[in-house]
Amino acid sequence: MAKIYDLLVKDVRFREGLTACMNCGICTASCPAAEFYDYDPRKICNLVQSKDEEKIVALLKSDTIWYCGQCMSCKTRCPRGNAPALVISVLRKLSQELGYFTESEKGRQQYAINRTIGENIVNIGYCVTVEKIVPKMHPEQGPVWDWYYQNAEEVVDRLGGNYMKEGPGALRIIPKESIDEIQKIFEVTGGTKLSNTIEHFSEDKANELEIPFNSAIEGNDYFNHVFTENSNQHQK
Amino acid sequence: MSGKKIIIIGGGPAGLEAASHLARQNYQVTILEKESETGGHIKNDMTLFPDFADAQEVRKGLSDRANHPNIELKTGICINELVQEGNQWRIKSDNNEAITGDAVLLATGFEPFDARRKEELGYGIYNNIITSVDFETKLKEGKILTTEGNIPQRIAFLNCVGSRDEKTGNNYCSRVCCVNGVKLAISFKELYPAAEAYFFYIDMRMNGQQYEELYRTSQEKYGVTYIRGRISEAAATFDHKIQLKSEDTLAGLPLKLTVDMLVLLVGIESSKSTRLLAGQNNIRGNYGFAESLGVNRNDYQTTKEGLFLAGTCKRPLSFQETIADAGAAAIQIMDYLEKVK
Amino acid sequence: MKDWGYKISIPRIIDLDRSDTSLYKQLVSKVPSAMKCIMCGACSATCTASNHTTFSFRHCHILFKRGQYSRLSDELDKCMLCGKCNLVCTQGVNTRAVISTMRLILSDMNNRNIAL
Amino acid sequence: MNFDPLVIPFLAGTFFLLIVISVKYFNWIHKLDANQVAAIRKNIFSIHTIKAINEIFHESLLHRKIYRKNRLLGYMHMSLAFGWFLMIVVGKIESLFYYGSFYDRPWLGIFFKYFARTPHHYFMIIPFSFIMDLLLLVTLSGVVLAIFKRIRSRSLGIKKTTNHILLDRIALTSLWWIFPLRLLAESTTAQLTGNGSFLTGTVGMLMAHLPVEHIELPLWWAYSICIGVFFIAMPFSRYMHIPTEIVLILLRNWGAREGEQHSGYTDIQLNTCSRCGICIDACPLDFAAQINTVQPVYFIRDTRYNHLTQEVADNCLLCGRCVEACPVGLELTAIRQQVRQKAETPGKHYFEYNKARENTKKVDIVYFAGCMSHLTPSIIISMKEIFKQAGISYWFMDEEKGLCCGRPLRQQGYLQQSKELVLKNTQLIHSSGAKMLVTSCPICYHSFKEEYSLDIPVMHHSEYIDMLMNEKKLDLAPSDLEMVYHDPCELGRNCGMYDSPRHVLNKIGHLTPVESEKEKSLCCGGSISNMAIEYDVQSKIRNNALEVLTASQPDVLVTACPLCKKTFGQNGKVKVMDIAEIVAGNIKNRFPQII
Amino acid sequence: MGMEIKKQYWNEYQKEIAQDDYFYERSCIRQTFFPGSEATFLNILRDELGKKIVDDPKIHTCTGIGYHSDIVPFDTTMTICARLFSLMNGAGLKNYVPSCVTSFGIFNEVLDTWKHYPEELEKTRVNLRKATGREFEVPDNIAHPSDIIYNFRKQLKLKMKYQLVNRKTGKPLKVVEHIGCHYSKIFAEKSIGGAEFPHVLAGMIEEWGGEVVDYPERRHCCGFGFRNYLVMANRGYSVANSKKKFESMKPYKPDFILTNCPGCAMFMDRWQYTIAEMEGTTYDENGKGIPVLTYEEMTGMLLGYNPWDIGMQVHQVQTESILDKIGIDYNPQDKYVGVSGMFLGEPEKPTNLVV
Repeated sequence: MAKIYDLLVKDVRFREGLTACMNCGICTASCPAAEFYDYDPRKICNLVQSKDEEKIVALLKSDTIWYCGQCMSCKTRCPRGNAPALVISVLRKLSQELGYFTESEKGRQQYAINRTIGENIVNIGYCVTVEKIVPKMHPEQGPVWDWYYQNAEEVVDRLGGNYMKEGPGALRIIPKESIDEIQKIFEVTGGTKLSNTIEHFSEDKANELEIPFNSAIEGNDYFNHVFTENSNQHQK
Repeated sequence: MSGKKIIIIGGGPAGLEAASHLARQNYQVTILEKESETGGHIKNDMTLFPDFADAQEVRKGLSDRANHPNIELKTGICINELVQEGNQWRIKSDNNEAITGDAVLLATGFEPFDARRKEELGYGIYNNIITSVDFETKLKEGKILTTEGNIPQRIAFLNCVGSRDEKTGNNYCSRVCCVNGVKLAISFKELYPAAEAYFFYIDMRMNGQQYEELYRTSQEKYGVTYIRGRISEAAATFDHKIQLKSEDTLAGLPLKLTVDMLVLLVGIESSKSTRLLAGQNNIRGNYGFAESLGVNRNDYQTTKEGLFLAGTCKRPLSFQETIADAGAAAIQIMDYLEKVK
Repeated sequence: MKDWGYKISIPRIIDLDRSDTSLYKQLVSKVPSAMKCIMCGACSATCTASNHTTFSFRHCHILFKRGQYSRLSDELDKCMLCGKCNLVCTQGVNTRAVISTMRLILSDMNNRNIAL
Repeated sequence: MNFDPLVIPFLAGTFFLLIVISVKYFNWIHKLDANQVAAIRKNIFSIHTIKAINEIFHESLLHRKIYRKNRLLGYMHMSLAFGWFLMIVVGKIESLFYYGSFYDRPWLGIFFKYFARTPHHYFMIIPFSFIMDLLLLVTLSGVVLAIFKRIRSRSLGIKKTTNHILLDRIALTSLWWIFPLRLLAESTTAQLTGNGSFLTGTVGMLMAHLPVEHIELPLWWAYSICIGVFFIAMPFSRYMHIPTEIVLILLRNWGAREGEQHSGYTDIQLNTCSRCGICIDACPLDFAAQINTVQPVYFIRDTRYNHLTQEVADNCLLCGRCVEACPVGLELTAIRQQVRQKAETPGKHYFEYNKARENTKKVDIVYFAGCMSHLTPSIIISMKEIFKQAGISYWFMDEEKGLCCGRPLRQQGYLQQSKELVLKNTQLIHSSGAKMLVTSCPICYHSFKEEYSLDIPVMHHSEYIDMLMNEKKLDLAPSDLEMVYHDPCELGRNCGMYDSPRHVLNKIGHLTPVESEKEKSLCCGGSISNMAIEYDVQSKIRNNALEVLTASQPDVLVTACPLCKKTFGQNGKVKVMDIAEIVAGNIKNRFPQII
Repeated sequence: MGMEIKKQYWNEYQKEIAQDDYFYERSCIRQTFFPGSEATFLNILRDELGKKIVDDPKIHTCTGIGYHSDIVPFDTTMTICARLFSLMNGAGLKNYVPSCVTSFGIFNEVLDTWKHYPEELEKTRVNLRKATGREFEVPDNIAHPSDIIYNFRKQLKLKMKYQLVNRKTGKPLKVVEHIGCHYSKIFAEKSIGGAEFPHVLAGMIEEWGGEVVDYPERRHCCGFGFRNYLVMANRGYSVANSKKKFESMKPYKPDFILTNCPGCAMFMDRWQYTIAEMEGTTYDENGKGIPVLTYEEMTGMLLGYNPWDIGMQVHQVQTESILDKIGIDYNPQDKYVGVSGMFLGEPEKPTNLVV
């Protein structure tokens, strides 16, 4: 197997994201995740630039890389022009490709995201729509959302939308032609492959953990497990 | 012996020191200073590191030595052209006065980094965020007070402002900010022993005699708290304090601190006139500093015969280094003038 | 009461506006050489305990200095007091005394149920 | 007439003393720990008791130990203790002769001259009063010396005397006054009744011109009061050592020893300290670093009166020089360690994290370098070489991922944690299947010997090398090296190993003896037992020791402890080597030499 | 204080913004949570400013959320963007206007990558061709709708019926602006005013009579953090970051929060509700919370549009307080009426948050 580090360097975002780090910690200082998680972008950059295979593998299997919120504040401030958040994206990509992501609680969540956002994108051409924000799964959306959710078409259309109908406007149905092209693009560019990879490793993990797993979301215990599991061990 | 004439551009420490050496060897020296007074940046200083020597006393010593029959001093004169004609050098000033000489010493010094270029640090936008230069001025006035007129109970010094920073285009280390910052922190604690002083740094580069000791004294005797980490942003709080965010990279944890005053230890940049004159003579090096034949080959001569360099027009130097540098440059000039007939 | 499925996270940041660093003054009064520490980490490098764990004198020291006591007690217990750190310390910090004193101060706080 | 109110102070004092002492002793005996009781039960009716009595006579009365150390000081103590003791005994016999009855009033002996005013009706008066005067003279000479010692201690070979508490001063003064007053009182009586001898008689005559009949009674009162005051003060002052030492000597001979916890035996030891202050001069902290408030005399006192500070408890090198010097042989180090004890979480496993690995191959010995040796790699290299040359197969137990021996924790009072390490190491050593354990660190060595109960012998490498040489497994080439040897505290005083290293070194080069070596050897200052002092103080102690060690300008200062080597090495003024290095460098038919 | 310096920054960070002929890309989140805002923006451009802007039904997500939660590879995202560009080319336009700040960031990132790594551009062309047979050209200009409104703020002011002024006191309303990290933090030079003192919203507020409130955590992320919201178990992080901002802005007593990014608008609204319900805390005096508006809503409101037509009723933190302060008259009966003119009933009342 190729050296992990070489795999990282293959990705332009990695080359863009990390030249020599001087360990000043400015990224961590401006990082929202560092404040609430046992997370330190500086340490990650330092670890990665150490090229220590063993350590990098451990990192890919850890919760650590999944804490980042991708706000990119680190990129703005780094005095060496690095972008730790980009490095994270590449680490995550690798963790998924190598199936390491299922080793950590936060990593396993990729399954849930893939089953929601991932499927939305290729099936309806939206990341989210009203009907996908099910109040049960989004208690914080509050009563106004419940009202909105129940009267979606009435409200959306009053607000100039075109709720799940042909033609332009907010929340219209995205034409089949577009959907087909999206799906083709996903196949050609590895999007589908990644999705399947996540699916595949997650199923293995589910079996390993002996948690029932099925292709639907409803009544899929593994989905609920990764969607809600929180060890609360994410702060030191 | 010789009536050879040397023009020194810049009446700062380097210029004055070189001039006094040359004058004593019976060379005719003309010092051109853009400001109304000589002394350069130490005019603004209260003390000099690492021994807290009285800056104004030192400055007086310099100008006294440069007060010599062979030295002609022209102040308030701004150069906008420097050209070589044969083995003569001609200088045109903004009032079109032309001055010629056999050799020219570029001693055009440096400019402190303009802290406004680090937006996230809020200099000029929020009250009570000042630079080391402002701080030194306040020291000279004898008191450090917040805009609200109070004694700061908590002060923070931030190192490497405009140095070691790709975002400002300055990848180099300004070399003096560390020790100067320590000096300022000590001076502050001398004034207000009860107040707390914090010092944010990446590395403490105590690369000079007595520097490291000064650093240690500031910890042991004055209780300055050093935090290894770079401040990512400064913001004013509702009660007119400054909120700072950094990582304590030694603890590996993000750190928040609210202070009454933030001092930015600004780095050293090439001065406008250095950039201009070095540019005109194709000796403009990195970051707009003037380029010698090489730090190891000959750090005083340039590719232009008769055009010499001294002091911080070349790169960041401490005061004492500048003085030594100027002396060496003077000798090189004499050698040169001996050779050319 | 509504089931949210999560709790609002608590910051883990070192908040020097809140955290109480007075214990460090106590430490320094007992072991003055603590102030000489330049956090070079030579102690951690030679440490017998860190042969086995991530225990680090340097790290414990900085956490204590910054008032991060809650993270500390268990770490300190890992020290074997073997004294190698004392010998390698270039600054003459009485490292074992620092460790031991930190332990005593903290256990004293616990005994008096002072929340750390 | 054989009663007079003037005996009341004396009687009051005596009864008070007897009551207090018996109460105290009852408590202490009651508080003895199991081992001590067992030991006593075992030995109380045995030859040990005779030995004890003999020792009591020699030490409590004659103060032989002190005498051996310093004649004048010895004489002072003896004259006071033994002199007074005899005066009481002889006085009793005298009164017995005079009144013919043994069970006569107890005070008559003490105030004999006062009551026995009609001397001429019995013939023994001359010899008796002669003896009594002689004894009084002897005792007085002791008093004079004592006073002189207070003023000019150096003349009695003592550099520093103890700073005493008020109670001690009262007791001391009253004690000093007893004998002069007795002289004066007896002299006046002698002048009036003629029952004096060469001393009292003469002094009496000198007082002839005074109104002796008026001053006689007040003098006897003063005498009685002084005794009374002294007796009342005694149980609370340093003078409690007079009776308590006797108890201690008995218990010690019966095999009682200090335990891990404070016990009645500890109290007895605390009360046996006479605060003579001999330990002050023995303590390097005093003579090398001018720290003179923490020595055993003060430490014991503060512990006894329950105002011990952590500073005093912690500030000790545990070098053992004081133990060696103490005239009453107190177990000072043991008591130090008791008071240093820290609270620990019962049942907690502190070092679960340890990854120490077991031995896999078959070996002759286990080699345990010790943490400190890892900072002096030359020692380890040398030992490996020695093993190689001697053809010994070994398991390097702490080559990496080793554990500490546990002594440092123990010294600082973390017993539970120390034991945890001891257990783990013991298990590793036993599982190794080796025949012997060799260590390069005297600290570990002491620990293995005292705190471990291993089923294989333990040797320090100096001892081990000596053995290899005797077994002809190692042949050393003589050289013309001028060497001095420093006895590490833990190896020398604390484990009694003085000869092996010297024996080895003498094979290699010329070993010059140094002042204060062996039992008296100085601490290098690096002691891990003292966490209270910082580097500057350590350096003072180190430099002071180096002065003494390098007086003969040797080529090399040899020691047998990585810590001593490192500590001395830091000074850099002399070449310091471990015995193992010297040996490895001088093994025959080997080159190049390390030196 | 410091105004002149801020101005200096703003002048440094001025970008070129196309004057007309835009290709509009809708935002998943905007459409879902604030469809009215997008409609309002289109109306403003078309009716108020008479600009041409195409709303092509064929457009679709840029995959941004999927990309930043790492279930969509960069190659895929680049190619999806490429398709959107080719749709723009198809409409014969050169000026791309992504409604979503995440998209805005994605497009800038993609273009920047193509600039520095031409091979990536080539790869994308090949991919798109292979998948769809399409070709594409990169746009001349990418601007966020907020950039455009900022750009025309002076013209719009002339048409405005109201100002950001408290009618009773005559004082300007205090407005907290939240820029949305991906608008300026990835490529400061692609924003107006830069990452530290962005001017895009501040400019509108000041121009229209309001007062911008600066506060310590102004630059802090709203806490969305993609996967940190998408997965329920992680939401504690998301809400905690918003909370940090609210606590920091509270002492300044802002009249409302103005947001640039669809996500931020929703989160800063919903998290106030959540915190109120979980901990009973609100960040204003009367327990109602600080209203949150999108810049489109604010513009529409000042232009005198019916607040219930631009979607001010779909906020959980009620927005009437702003209308009252400015003195905009509105019909409460109309608030919960659907497109059919039918009354849809009222949402339930929260336990703690006052509505």
